[in-house]
Amino acid sequence: MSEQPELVRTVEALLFLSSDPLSPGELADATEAGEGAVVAALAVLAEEYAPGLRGIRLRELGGGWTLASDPDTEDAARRLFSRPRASTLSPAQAETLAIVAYLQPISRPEITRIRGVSADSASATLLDRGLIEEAGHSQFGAVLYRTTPQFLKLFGLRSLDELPDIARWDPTPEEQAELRERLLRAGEARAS
Amino acid sequence: MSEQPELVRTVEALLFLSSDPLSPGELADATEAGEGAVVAALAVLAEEYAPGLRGIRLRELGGGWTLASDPDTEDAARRLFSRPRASTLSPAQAETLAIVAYLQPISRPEITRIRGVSADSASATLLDRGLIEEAGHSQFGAVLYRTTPQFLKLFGLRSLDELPDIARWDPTPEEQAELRERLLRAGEARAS
Amino acid sequence: MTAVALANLELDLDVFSGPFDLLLTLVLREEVDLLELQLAEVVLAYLDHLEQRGELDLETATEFIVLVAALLELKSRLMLSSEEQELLDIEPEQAAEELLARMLDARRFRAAAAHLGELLDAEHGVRFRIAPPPPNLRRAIVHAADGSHDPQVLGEAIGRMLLMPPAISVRHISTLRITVAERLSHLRELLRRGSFSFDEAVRGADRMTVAVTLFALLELYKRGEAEWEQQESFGEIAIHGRAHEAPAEVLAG
Repeated sequence: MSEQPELVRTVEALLFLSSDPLSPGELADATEAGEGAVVAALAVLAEEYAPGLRGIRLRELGGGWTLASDPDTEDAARRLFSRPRASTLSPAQAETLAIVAYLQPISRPEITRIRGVSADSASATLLDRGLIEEAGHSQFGAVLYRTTPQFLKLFGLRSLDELPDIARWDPTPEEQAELRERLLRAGEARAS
Repeated sequence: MSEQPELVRTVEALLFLSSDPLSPGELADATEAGEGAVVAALAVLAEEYAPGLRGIRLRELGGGWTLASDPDTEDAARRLFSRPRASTLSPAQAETLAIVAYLQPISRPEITRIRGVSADSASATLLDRGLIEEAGHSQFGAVLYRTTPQFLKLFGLRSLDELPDIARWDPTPEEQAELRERLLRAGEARAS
Repeated sequence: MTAVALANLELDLDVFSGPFDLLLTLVLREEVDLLELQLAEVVLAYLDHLEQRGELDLETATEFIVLVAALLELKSRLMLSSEEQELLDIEPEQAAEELLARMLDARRFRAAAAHLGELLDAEHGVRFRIAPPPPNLRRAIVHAADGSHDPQVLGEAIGRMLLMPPAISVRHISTLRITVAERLSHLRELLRRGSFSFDEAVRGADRMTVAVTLFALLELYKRGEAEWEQQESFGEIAIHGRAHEAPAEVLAG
């Protein structure tokens, strides 16, 4: 393809970056060009991005212009978005979620004690993603967390009873104490 | 412009929709095409989006392919979007990031030892900006850090292999040998 | 081994006068004896320098701290006699290697940091599209994600957190033969006779005894039994009893 004039290239970049439609007036302000020149640039782009030519189209929507994917590509897009994402949980998130899943309801200070580092950002993300939720307050006033029905769905579990038996990963299975107590002890040993 | 084959159009649409770089494998899964065909389609697009032709470029970054704006259009983009693209790094952040990039996975105490001063606030900022992330725990229980795909993307790197050999910044072997000898002589003079 | 950012730090010390980076070079060339150099003076000069400039340059401060810490460590090792070095298993070669490694590391990663800064600058003006998926695709995302997470990761995470960190080995620390109680009664004995200097209290003693005595002195200070003063760094430490009360007799038992 041939080289485009600078204004056409700039308008193209702005349309690409913006998730909302842009009016010729907004484009003129941003490019510091006249509105007539912007309309001419949009005409060049409309031809480039005419339906059927490429995977992206230029569309006029509610008085503004926007780039959008061609509807023909929707099946592939659906497969792309529905693929199980490789790195869904960070180690901090996995640890925080595991603590909530096995010990619920559990307060944030306790999670922090077990992890040895603050769990604030991890628990905020998990709340955000609907994997955990608040479950009242402890006797000391700290917010308690539990997992959500959404958590069970995403992990393919019918109920919490189906959580994997941790014996397989237990480094010292001979220990008799309760899981909560053992996790707290190990966490405090790590933090000290 | 002429009509592109369907696979090229679909790949273009997926690149447009995805906010993360996509690998040929991911594109092949989504398009249900062979990886070879996807690589060929990417080559066609790379030519279309070659630097200087349009306002958008195709870049290979962080293990995949992604569309990005041409830097020439930055002035207009800054006028349109009030948020600046990305702030620069403070010297402490840049140093901490460099240590993580070269020695990953590495724990915070190790970073502190190398820098000679605490890296707590710098690493918190880098975590916050998504440039580094937690990567499990060391055998002593300290949190380990590694760089993220976002780091590669923002620093224009295809992979960590593109970072130059750290030895590049060492003094010449002669300088080093001379320095070592001086230090040794000083030590021996004291010990005798 | 020049420290470019610190080149402006001018020093006027007993054994040396000139810029800091020159001092560093001279120390490494043995033209200035590290044992005669009072590092406290260097730190004070740096603080003056900071005050004059009225701003804290983090990069320079970091560099300064790394270098002074390295010098301090080397100097403290130089101050040990050779048999005591054996005790601590530190060879002069090792000290020199460590200082060299520390300096090379600091230099390497500062250069690498500068390189990353250049990479980031080169990407200036490159923006990526950040847009939510179109509405017709959003439903697909949530729907297909069911069962996409493996519950095994939760078990693994718990296993990781159950791991007790290994106990810290203390085998390399030699057994204390001197006890704090012994040194406490020694100091109290001296206090009963009046004021004395720390040097007097540890005359002829070995290094471990000196350390334990200092610890005992801190204990006396904490209990309000003694006070001490030091006019200048490395000067004599004068120790006095607390005039207004005399608990020493009571607590000594």
